[in-house]
Amino acid sequence: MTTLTIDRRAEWKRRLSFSNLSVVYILVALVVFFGVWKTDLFLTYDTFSGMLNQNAIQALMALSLIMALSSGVFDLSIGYVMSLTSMLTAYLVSPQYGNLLPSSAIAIALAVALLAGVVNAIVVVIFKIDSFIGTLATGSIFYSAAVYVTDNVPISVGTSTIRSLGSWNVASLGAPVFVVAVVMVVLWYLMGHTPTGRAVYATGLGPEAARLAGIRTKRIQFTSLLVSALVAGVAGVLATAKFSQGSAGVGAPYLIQAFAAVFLGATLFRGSLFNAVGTVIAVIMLGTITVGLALAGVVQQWVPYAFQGLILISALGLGGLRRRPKAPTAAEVEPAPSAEVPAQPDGVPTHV
Amino acid sequence: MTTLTIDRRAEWKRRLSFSNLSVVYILVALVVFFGVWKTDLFLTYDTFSGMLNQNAIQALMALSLIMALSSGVFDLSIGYVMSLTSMLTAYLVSPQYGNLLPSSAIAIALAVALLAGVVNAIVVVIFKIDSFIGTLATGSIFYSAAVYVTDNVPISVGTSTIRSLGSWNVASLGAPVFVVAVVMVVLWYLMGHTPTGRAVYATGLGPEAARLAGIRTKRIQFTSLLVSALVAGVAGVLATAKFSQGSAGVGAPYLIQAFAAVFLGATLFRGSLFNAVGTVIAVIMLGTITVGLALAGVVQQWVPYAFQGLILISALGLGGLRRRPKAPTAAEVEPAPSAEVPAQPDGVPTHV
Amino acid sequence: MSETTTVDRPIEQMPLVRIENLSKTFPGQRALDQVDLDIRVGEVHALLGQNGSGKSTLIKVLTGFHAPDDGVRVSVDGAEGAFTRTGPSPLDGEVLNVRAVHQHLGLVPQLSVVDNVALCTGYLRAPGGRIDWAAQASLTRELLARVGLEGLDIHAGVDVISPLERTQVAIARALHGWSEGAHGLLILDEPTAALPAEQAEDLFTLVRRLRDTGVAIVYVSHRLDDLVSIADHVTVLRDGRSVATTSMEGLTHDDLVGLMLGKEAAAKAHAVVRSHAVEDGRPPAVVDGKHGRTLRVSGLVGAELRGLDFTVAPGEVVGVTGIVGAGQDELPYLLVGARKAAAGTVEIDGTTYDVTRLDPRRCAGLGVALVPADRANEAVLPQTDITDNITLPRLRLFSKGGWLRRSSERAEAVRWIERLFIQPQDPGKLVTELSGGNAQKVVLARWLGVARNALLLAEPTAGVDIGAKSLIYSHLRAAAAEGLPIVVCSTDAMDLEQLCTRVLVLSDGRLKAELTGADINEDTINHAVLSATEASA
Amino acid sequence: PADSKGSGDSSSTSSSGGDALPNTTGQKTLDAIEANTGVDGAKKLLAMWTATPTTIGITEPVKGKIPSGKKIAFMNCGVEVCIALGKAVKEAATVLGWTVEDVNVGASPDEISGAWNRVAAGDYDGVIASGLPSVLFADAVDKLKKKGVPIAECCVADDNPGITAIVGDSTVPPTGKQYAAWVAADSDGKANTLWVGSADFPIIATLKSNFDEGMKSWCPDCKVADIDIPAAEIGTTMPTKIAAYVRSHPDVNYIALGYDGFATGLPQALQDAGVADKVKFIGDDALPMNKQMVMDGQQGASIAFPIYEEMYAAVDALARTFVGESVEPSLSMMPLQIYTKDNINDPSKFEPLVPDYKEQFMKLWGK
Ligand SMILES: Nc1ncnc2c1ncn2[C@@H]1O[C@H](COP(=O)(O)OP(=O)(O)OP(=O)(O)O)[C@@H](O)[C@H]1O
Ligand SMILES: Nc1ncnc2c1ncn2[C@@H]1O[C@H](COP(=O)(O)OP(=O)(O)OP(=O)(O)O)[C@@H](O)[C@H]1O
Ligand SMILES: O[C@@H]1[C@@H](O)[C@H](O)OC[C@H]1O
Ligand SMILES: [Mg+2]
Ligand SMILES: [Mg+2]
Repeated sequence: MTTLTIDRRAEWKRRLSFSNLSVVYILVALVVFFGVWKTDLFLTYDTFSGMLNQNAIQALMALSLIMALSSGVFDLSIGYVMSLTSMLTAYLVSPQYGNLLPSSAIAIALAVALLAGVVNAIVVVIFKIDSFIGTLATGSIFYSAAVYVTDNVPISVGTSTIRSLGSWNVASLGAPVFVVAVVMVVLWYLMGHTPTGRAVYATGLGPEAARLAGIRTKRIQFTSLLVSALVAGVAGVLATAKFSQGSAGVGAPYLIQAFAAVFLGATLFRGSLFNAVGTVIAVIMLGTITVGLALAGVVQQWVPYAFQGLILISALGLGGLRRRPKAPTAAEVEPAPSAEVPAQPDGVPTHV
Repeated sequence: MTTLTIDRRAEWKRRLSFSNLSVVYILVALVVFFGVWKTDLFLTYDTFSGMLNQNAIQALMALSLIMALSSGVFDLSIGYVMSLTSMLTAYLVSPQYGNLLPSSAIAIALAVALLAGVVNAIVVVIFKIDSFIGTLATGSIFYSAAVYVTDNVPISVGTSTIRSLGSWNVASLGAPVFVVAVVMVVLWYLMGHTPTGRAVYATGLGPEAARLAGIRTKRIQFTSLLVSALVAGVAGVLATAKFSQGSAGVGAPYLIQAFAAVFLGATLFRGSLFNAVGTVIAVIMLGTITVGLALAGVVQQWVPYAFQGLILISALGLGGLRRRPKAPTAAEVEPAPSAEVPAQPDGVPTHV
Repeated sequence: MSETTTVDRPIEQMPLVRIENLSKTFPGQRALDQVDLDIRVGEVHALLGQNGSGKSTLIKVLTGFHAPDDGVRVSVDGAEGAFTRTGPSPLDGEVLNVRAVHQHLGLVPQLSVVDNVALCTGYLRAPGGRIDWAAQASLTRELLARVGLEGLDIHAGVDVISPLERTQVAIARALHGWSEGAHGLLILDEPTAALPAEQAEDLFTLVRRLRDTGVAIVYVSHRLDDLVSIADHVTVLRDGRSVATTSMEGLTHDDLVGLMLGKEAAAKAHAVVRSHAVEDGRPPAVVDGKHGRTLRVSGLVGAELRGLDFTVAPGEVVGVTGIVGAGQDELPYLLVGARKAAAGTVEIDGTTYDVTRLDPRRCAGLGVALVPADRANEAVLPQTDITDNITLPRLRLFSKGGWLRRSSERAEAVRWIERLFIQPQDPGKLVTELSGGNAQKVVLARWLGVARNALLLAEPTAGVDIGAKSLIYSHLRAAAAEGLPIVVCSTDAMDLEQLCTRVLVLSDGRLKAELTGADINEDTINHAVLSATEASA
Repeated sequence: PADSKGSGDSSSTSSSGGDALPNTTGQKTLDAIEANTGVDGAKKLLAMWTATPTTIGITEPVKGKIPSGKKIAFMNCGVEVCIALGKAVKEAATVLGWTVEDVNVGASPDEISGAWNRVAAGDYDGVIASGLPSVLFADAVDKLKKKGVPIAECCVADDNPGITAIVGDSTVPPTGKQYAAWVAADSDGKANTLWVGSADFPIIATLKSNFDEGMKSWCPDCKVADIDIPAAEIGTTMPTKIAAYVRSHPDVNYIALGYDGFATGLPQALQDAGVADKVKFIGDDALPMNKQMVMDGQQGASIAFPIYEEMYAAVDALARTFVGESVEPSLSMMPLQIYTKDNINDPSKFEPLVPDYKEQFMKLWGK
């Protein structure tokens, strides 16, 4: 019993340690900092709900990456998948063009997002093109498609009832916040508490070992790329609903922050594994910097960038993620015909 | 003797094979394609020199990545290093601000670029923060610094004599083209034909094996990050000379194409190793798409993106780069604190 | 395995798994060539063959990792099946349970022990499909206890546990789910490569017990004595062909060598291996006393070592052994500064150095070479060829005026390929496409080229076949004969017996015994390790 | 219908009771700006600018016979505004029997200079461009000048002598005043305005200084603060920052956006921050998005961009060059209008401000 208590205590100490929770501690520090600096402004429900609303789409974009990165593939095309579905949704609901019901438009847009995922999966998993460059290439194609719709002119949703989805809210929290919550919980459950999730991690961390253990790594990477495209597609639909317009440029700006948040989130909880809850916390932490500084009246343009850079480095340096969960290529899973065994025979040493 | 001849023939066959030279063949195909389509416009010295001039800075940015990627680190900050040196150079030569001689301004700007490289190296090699996210963070800081100079207002070089560097040319080829040629040759020699280059590749391919083989992997990664920042800094200086102004936004647009070109270039010649000549050819190939379509009068905005995406996929799918030279993290080089060895400057050098 | 066809033989004699005409072609190489294999219930079926003969490839086909060439016929329990898919084993299913310990263990680094076990055994679910982590944890502990591993932090990543623990985890997870009378196939590919003798014995006991409950077992090892003690049948592979299948009844160690290498080659290997194992006939300490290159270590303290002093005279081969973690595994790394020593000095070629200030680079410059234990991660450079791997620490020697001269590098590689019989004899062959034994020879070549004043080896023959072993031994002896001090840190008693003039036995980081002369034989060494360990426990 | 609505409304907003000023261009407009001071003055001006303008600004006909068959390059930056400009150029060119080729200028400085250099090497008779400072392609401008190819630009401040005409330049100062008139009038002289600029659009600085002048005249007690935000943050953190600024400065009740594109995501950000009801915003260029926002009540007002009139003016400038006349008339002030809820016709696209602009130009061109 005593040892059990001690174990528990040690376990809690580890769980609550700075290196396990650096981002959370930094978030708390930021909240305290801005809270003390601008108490009335900062410590309000408005700030809280505004923060969630403002960062929901960014969070969704970050969440879209979790499965793919965990399974060992980069998906750099998500920004353009978002643009494409945003354009498409607007096009389809706009009285001027498609004039469809929002539900049909959304269904079609998400089907196209899935199709984009299939293209990615074919390029990366079937053609075995390195995911980093491969999804850069497909992204270019998706962007092209988004531009094609109306030659890069943004499309207003006009009077479409999709607007009501954009303005719908509960306790000032809009639809995207709830979508993020759902996606986060699903990913948390799937990745952390189901065999499928564990197989995804195994695929990314040790593709050959995973395959030796009977995991269908190709199928997992294939599916992961569908998921990233689908979630990015949902982000595109929500962006169109929220902003009442679709545009080809809407997605790209989310990409870098999405990667920053996912990697930052991986420092949390699960020892350098990409995870949903950590990712959302990271998005909120990064969002807090922007909002906090702005509320505090800091208008110098350079400040938020410097702040964000320094906070990222502190969180990563003091926190856990020194080693990036490596995202090797699909090719390492199913090597190119010329060398059927991966270059790196095995992560695990054979002998002492 | 007979076997030797046969071997040579096989060797040449391998060397000239599509999978070894896909990008070159595609480049040739593009030139023929556009050459036939728009003979008078396309097959001219003007097109040729214009192509080189227009892609020189892009090529430089791509070349800046070669050593870092080969040694196993991402440098995502190069775009912002370029912005920073561009702003600084303009600030320093501008009669309105620094009013320095171009030579002094360039020296200072490049020193700052090196300093940026040192910051990257400290974050990645000393703090052991994953390079992907670490250089995203430092990039944010460098951008902040670029914005800081004049609060994001572009700076004209005014009457500074740096303009003459910008307009200097030989046979219509501007200074950046010659700089690219020099950097390419240096990198070709260094990476392909010296012990140092071999040590850089070894560091990227098998960091622990390289370390045990007496290669100073940390120092190599450190130096590689200095080189990437320095070359990006040169690009910034040249951009300011060429455009007679510095701006904080100048660097970012080059980043993605730089990565695309380096990865594409790795399909050429050296069995999936990043290399200088392949990279420059890849930049030219990508540039040919833009210029060719423009000369052919294709104005639909979506076309070049679709074209580029498809060509990238073909080049990669048909060519060699299925397996990306993996870019592990600095942490993988120096696995555990217990195995740490202080840098030993006084060792008897066996190599490098 | 949908259709059942009746076979004209009585069920009892029918093999559990029958494979016919199995071939596997890699681009440019046929790794398996029309192999036939019968695996019967209740037997341990050994696969024997040199490095690169196709053993692991055969296993990877059986477990679904590789798809075989067309033309193979397979039947399970008399029912015809097909190798139609890769992924989970094509044999695995309702009829048959297939579990394997793969040659490189097949663990996923960074994932926890719990996960690594569950990936193989399947996860236990709580209602609702959620993983029952608590049950999974107790199952894991239970399985680990069966292989004698208790008190391990099962939530730790397998990349931070010791190599021995990793092997135990890999074995433990393969032992799950074999109930009495279970129809199953257990495949073990060099499971004892990282196991000390004692642990290996325990494993044999477990394997025998499983065999007796009706599990069919396929067993691969280069430790021929293991096979003698555990196998019932043996299939010998040579260059991807099965050249013999026979009962183990009455076969000796030497018979196995003969089967494996062919008569002529066996005789040669035998001669080399046994050349100096004459009762008292240890090789002289100094053959060529030209240089007084004594290696003198004093006060060496590391993470495990707690103070060690020893001297290796020129031409002497000193073995250092103990159980895993006793200190012999970190010793060579400390000496070249690859891991940080807390204190200690080493005298190299007459000069004394502070060990805490050494690093691998400096040591290479001083002519002190370390052949590391973990070939895949510490030695071999992926995506590069044999030449690159051999010349890596000495590139300066092959450059002139700043240019690396590929031709002289190649010449050097060819020299070593010929000296060590590296196969294939192509200096441009990618090193990751070599079999384990040949890769090890490449690594040895790299470091023999560096070692002017001392050669340190960690587990130099792990996973290396007997033929290659004999070659490695003879080269090490030749190096010693030229006056090189050599330290062999190994848990393989055969290495020590064959190579060493003196063996230091460590326990708990301290020197516990020193064996010399006739005491240097496998039995005495194993015994000394055991008693030293027990004494300090 | 919009026209009648607009003019009808303007008289009623005009609380000063004076006669409604006609929405004209040129010196008359400048005089009106000069003459009307104080809040009442602002209201008069607002009434004037919400009415439909009637003249294109250019009055002097082209004397010579404009040659047909000219080949013009339009440097298309690819964003919404540029695409609309391109359409207007084509429409105008068709009237004169010219052809227009779109040239993609791209985004990075190298792409831009590459595109210009290709045009300089091509066989174009004239070039029309928008919004790009010529420092990026000074060499191409030199080449074009040497070849005698005229260049007409809009929407940019540039002093390169190689550029033949910068149309609409004289329209920028009164445009800055339009902001001030609306803010002063709409707030009844009680505005506390946040000006949102971005150094990435140099023209905004001119708008700002004229806004300041206007505020001094029409609302001397009103407060003005400003922030600058990089253009790269449009649609991402820019709206968040603006909303946070408004929250942290509770007195702010007006926002003036240096460019209407900054409104991307702004209504939602203001909503999210709980300040949507206490602040109104105005911007310049009236992108379809903004017109929709104005109609939806999310944006207070939007200053129209006379895209058609300005591109016709650019063509006009080239025409005058071809017949050897001065381009001075083409540089006249363009028509001005402020869109509010009541005078927007079709929010889905850019529209001409002057209903019979085409006829007016055709008359100048002798067509
Ligand atoms: N993926 C692959 N691609 C190409 N060649 C391969 C591949 N895997 C194995 N080989 C080759 O097939 C042959 C058989 O290799 P295998 O690993 O089966 O040998 P092994 O008998 O297990 O050897 P060892 O005793 O060293 O483990 C070797 O020549 C090896 O180089
Ligand atoms: N990947 C894992 N491998 C092994 N054990 C695990 C793993 N994840 C969780 N556990 C164990 O299962 C128990 C529950 O852990 P878990 O993290 O799921 O807690 P939780 O309350 O569900 O928290 P969370 O909100 O993160 O899911 C703990 O004892 C933990 O050690
Ligand atoms: O009138 C135009 C104005 O609306 C736009 O914003 O800038 C250019 C001007 O010519
Ligand atoms: Mg948990
Ligand atoms: Mg094997």
